[in-house]
Amino acid sequence: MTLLARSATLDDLDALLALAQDASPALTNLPPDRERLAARLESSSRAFQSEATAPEDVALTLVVEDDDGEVLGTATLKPLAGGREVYYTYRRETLIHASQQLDVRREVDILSISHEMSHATLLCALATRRDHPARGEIKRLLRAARLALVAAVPERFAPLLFVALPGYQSGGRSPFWEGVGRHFFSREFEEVHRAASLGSKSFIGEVMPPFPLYQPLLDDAARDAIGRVHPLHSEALEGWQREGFTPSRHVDLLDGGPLLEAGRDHLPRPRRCPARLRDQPAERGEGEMLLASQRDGGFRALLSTGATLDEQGRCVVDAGRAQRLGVDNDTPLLVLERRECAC
Amino acid sequence: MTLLARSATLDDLDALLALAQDASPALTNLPPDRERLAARLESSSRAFQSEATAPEDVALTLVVEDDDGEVLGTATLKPLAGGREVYYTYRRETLIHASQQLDVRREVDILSISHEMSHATLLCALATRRDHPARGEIKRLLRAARLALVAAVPERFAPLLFVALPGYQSGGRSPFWEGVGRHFFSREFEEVHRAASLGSKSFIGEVMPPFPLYQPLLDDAARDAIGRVHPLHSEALEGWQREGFTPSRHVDLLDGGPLLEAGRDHLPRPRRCPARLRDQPAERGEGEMLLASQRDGGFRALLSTGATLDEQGRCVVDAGRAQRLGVDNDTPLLVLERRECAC
Amino acid sequence: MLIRPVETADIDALREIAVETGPGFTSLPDNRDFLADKIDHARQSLAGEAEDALYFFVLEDDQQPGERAERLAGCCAIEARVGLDAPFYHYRIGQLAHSSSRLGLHRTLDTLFLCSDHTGSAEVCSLYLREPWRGAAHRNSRNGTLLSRARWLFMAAFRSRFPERVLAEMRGRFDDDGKSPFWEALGQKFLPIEFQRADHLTGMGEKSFIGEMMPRHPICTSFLPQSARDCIGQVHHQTRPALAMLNRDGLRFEGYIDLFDGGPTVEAYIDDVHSIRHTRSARVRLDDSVERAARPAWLAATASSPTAFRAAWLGRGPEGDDIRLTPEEAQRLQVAEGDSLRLLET
Amino acid sequence: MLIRPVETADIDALREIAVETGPGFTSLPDNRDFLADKIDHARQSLAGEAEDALYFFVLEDDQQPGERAERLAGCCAIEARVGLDAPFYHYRIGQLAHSSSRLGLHRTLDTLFLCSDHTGSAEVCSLYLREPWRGAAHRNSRNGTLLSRARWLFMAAFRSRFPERVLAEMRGRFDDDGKSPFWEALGQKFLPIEFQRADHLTGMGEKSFIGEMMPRHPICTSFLPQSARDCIGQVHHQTRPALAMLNRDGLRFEGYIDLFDGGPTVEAYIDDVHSIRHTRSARVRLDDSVERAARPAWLAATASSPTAFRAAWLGRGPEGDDIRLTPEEAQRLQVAEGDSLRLLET
Repeated sequence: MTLLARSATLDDLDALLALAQDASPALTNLPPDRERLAARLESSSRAFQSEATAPEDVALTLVVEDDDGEVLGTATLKPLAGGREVYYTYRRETLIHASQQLDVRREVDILSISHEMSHATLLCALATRRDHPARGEIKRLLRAARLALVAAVPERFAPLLFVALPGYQSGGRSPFWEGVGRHFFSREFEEVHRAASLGSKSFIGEVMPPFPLYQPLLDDAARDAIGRVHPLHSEALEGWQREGFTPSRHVDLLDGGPLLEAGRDHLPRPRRCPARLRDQPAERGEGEMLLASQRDGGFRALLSTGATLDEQGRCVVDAGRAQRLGVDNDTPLLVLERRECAC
Repeated sequence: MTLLARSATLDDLDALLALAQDASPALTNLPPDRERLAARLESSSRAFQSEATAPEDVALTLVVEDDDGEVLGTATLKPLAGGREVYYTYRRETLIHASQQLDVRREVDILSISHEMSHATLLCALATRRDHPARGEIKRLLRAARLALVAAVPERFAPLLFVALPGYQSGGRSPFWEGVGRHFFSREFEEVHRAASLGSKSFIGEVMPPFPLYQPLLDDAARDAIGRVHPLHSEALEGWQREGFTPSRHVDLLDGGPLLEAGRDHLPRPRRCPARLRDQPAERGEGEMLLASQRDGGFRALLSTGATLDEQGRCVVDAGRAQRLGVDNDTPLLVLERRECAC
Repeated sequence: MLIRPVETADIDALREIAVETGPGFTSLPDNRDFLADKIDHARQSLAGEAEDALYFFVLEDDQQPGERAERLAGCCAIEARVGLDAPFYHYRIGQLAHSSSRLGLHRTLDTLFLCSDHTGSAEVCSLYLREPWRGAAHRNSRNGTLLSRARWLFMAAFRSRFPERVLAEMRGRFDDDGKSPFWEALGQKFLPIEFQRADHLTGMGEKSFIGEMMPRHPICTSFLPQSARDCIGQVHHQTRPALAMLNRDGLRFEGYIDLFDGGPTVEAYIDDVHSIRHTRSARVRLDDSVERAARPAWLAATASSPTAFRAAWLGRGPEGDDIRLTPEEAQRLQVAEGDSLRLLET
Repeated sequence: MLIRPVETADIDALREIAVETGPGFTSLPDNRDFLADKIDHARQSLAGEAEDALYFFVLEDDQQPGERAERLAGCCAIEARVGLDAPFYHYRIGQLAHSSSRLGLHRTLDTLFLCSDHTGSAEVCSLYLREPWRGAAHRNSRNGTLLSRARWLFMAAFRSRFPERVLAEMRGRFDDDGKSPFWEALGQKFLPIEFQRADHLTGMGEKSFIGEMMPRHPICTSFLPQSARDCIGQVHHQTRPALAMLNRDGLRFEGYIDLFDGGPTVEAYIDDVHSIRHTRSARVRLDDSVERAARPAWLAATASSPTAFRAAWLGRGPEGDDIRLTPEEAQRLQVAEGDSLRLLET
């Protein structure tokens, strides 16, 4: 079976809605709301077809399908995380309290409410069919395909990319929320989460105090949860780290989950070379490659261990994969050699 | 004349004091105080001789001398800008004020007091003989030599390097100070500057409010001075930019001058190769190189346009320069090809 | 002249007042629905004891013939507890220490803090006297004093309906061109709207834009231009008599100012308000032989029930525990022989 | 029993008091040089009108024979204007709005702000009554009341030496182990020293560490554990009688608490303090026939000059403008026939 990531279209609406309804914990950026998802798919398709040369406030959505065209997963890129709104985070900072009189110097950790990430590109809304045996592979492809899209049209994304992973939970509760957000919102986590996922987030600026929080004043459970990932997402954390993402100073405002970041311009650069089809399925080679094609306002990508470059610099690809990518002999392909990042 | 940058010793005390007294505006990190300078030279010499493998709270001082050994300039590296203290700056941030009710979104620029730079490496205290015809060359060498030292022993410096340039002044006054600092200190700029240059800066934490300043509430002159360099230092600004430094979010707390930063690990890496002496002075070649030697706990560096690498990978250097660098045939040299940075 | 609770039928008269007062009178916008709701709310407040009760009174010229709208001379109100529905914002002027033994420096800087400290306090507000009942010709009727102090009698009579503290917001200083230097230096830098609109929205209780758009970090006043600093805690010249009257009642400026024009809030513990501390009760004795004094010196108010609240001037004070009323006075206040009245010499 | 200004010769007695009071009594550290300076400063304050004047009084048992140290029964003081030399810090409890129409959320959160709002206010402080003069046996001598209220008589007599407002800082709540839950939850997290040392340094006026080490950003109280929140504005059980007496004089808790133990500051406008409002003057008439009443009900104080300030109980009040004194009483107060006294019934 060959998994293919491709730009989503309105035809994927039912599948997307099913994925959204299936996600647990619910995803801020994938609300199970038919109308909102339909709007997202429409604007995404339009954006794929446009020739924008700067980050726009339009989410770009990919789906992954199997050989039969069945949609197994989805993920999205928001070129500007904040869009017209604000993307709030807590930024971990250290204050230095020093006293000549007492001859001491202490570092005091704080959490500062921050808008900085509003202008960065957010990779979000990753969901897969829960029961699918290839879930890990689907996610890996979605991670790689989004980075390939960024590498293909870097000018459409911000110099900084980030991903926000769900924060630590224990017994179904977020200790960070219990120790921080609840004080300000006096609402259940889910309710605020839902409000934050539907439209304007300006209410956060109204409700949260503008002052930083002193970490020494948080309860132990909340403090321990700062920047700690949800147990079910530790694999995703490792996956992103293998792609070269590193923990940032920022954590999620509501659940304290980590934000991982990477410089757009530090991503491996793709090679552009024409495809050369061959009939036989490829042998399983050494290095894995990501192959992507951009045609007719669509984006397609798949992982291949069999692809090689021939002496003319063409990318040798078997007919099956070529068909999935919608490429023929001499159609240009984007080729990214995959490597574990040593960062 | 060949200018040589070298690690300073206690013998340079008189020269250093003269440079400090001559500096205008006075340099925060080069107080014209004999005892303090003597202490700095002693600890700097010791540090050059030590084999530290991590950034230490000891300033490393270089001087530049001419063919006659006369000291014409100096500059310093503080591996940890804050040391035991705090290095305060204002950090430029943008708040987003958005209202659903009014359907508007405004970006509000603020200045936040920050300690972040305390852990970075500060390149500072650059001074030259005011009347010397080769002032520009001296400064260029001091910039290059400090970066060569960092490149030679990167583990002794922080991952982030920065330099703080004097802030804009007009008619001998700093409009940023007049519009900001004066409110909090109710003292003259020079007095506070002097206090800040002599020992503990913890008083700043006591006097400055912990809240950010709203830029829209500053007077025009103060706002215009944010991140703007002193007219006499625009050449230094360009010089650092050519070395790959870029303006950071931070500005000086007192005069609003810009902080330029560069990643230690993005500096050009030096090549290590043995010296090969030749008698004739070199022809003036194409590319400029910085040659440096580390011997007996000393560091020496000079700029050369004549040096080349031979087929054995040795650096060909004329006898005069070799002597200045204290190297013989086969003594290891650090060689850095100089290039204009395109960053 | 008679103070009584507003009635549903007062709506048109109230709207005329709203038109007269103009946009500067925040709490009485020229909006019929809003005013109708306000009257409803006031009627319900009298009946029940809603936490966010609004007690809204009108001054009626009962000597004047004609339409109700022609007899309504003014209005005044009490909000029982502000800030329960929508945030109630002020800037509070606090002192921050700026001190360093190293610099031999020790001083404090005045700093504005956005706060909601008065949440839950009572507010006396919405006082307006229409032009035909003002001026030298009406000096002896003391209509302004009646409007202002009748509220204290109401609060004294129904003390349990009010919290510990009361405040009044005073209109800030404006320059000769009708501009507020405080607004120009502060609010205008952050709000994409005109002063009048900001003021209007606030009056309508739509304040969420404040928390979203106004600076939420403290601001040192020394960063404001002198013209704006000169407005801090200062009142509009037309507001000086009202401020003086409140000061005489013991309300003081405690460092809270309006976000938009910098005008002062004056405040007191309700039990300390002079007009409340000095009210006393007396029993009505009807006596049509008593003379009316030239100058009204005693305020009288009914204390039986909030809905039946009436207040008016009397030309005389109590004798012992009794207060003698002419039948005409008794009728105005709707009291009978033996009823209890609250009295304040003023 | 007699209140008089402290004298240089009181130094040893004062040191004994400092030892007795222990480290908890911030303003009287056991440090001879500090106490000697304090006495000097107090003597100079009486003479001049220093801005940062300290008026320090002792209670002398003039019936008691023996050494001065054995006759000194207690002390009390007034600082004319706090915060002029070194910053005077408090946490102020303010309300911050947390409001969102989107969430249908509207509430306020109590928040602690580090401030120096009381800079320039007067402070009554350093009240201590030694053990041998306390308890049931001394109930009738009302020594505690004498120490507390004599200060108001001084302030009433020399009103121009004081500013608009006065405050008193009350010791906070401690648990059975002598620990302050407020300190444990807050101060201890930021200061690398023990409560006692922090308290001691503050008493010595060495407060720069507060601005350097304590959190300078506001803190929502809901982040503190319940045990610490329960201390906010609450007094040590031994301090309750002192608080009650200040409350009776009209001093109120207005939301300012101690940085370290969370104890309340109570405060008032000086002219509103009951004991000041109700003092009156009378002329001394010597009369050795008057009887001493069983219970002292009138406080008397000299009003001629600060250096000659004396206060003591009298068993009787004035008659008209006169107050009759026995020669013994007159001698205690060092007044003669025709001199003026300030009197307070209490």
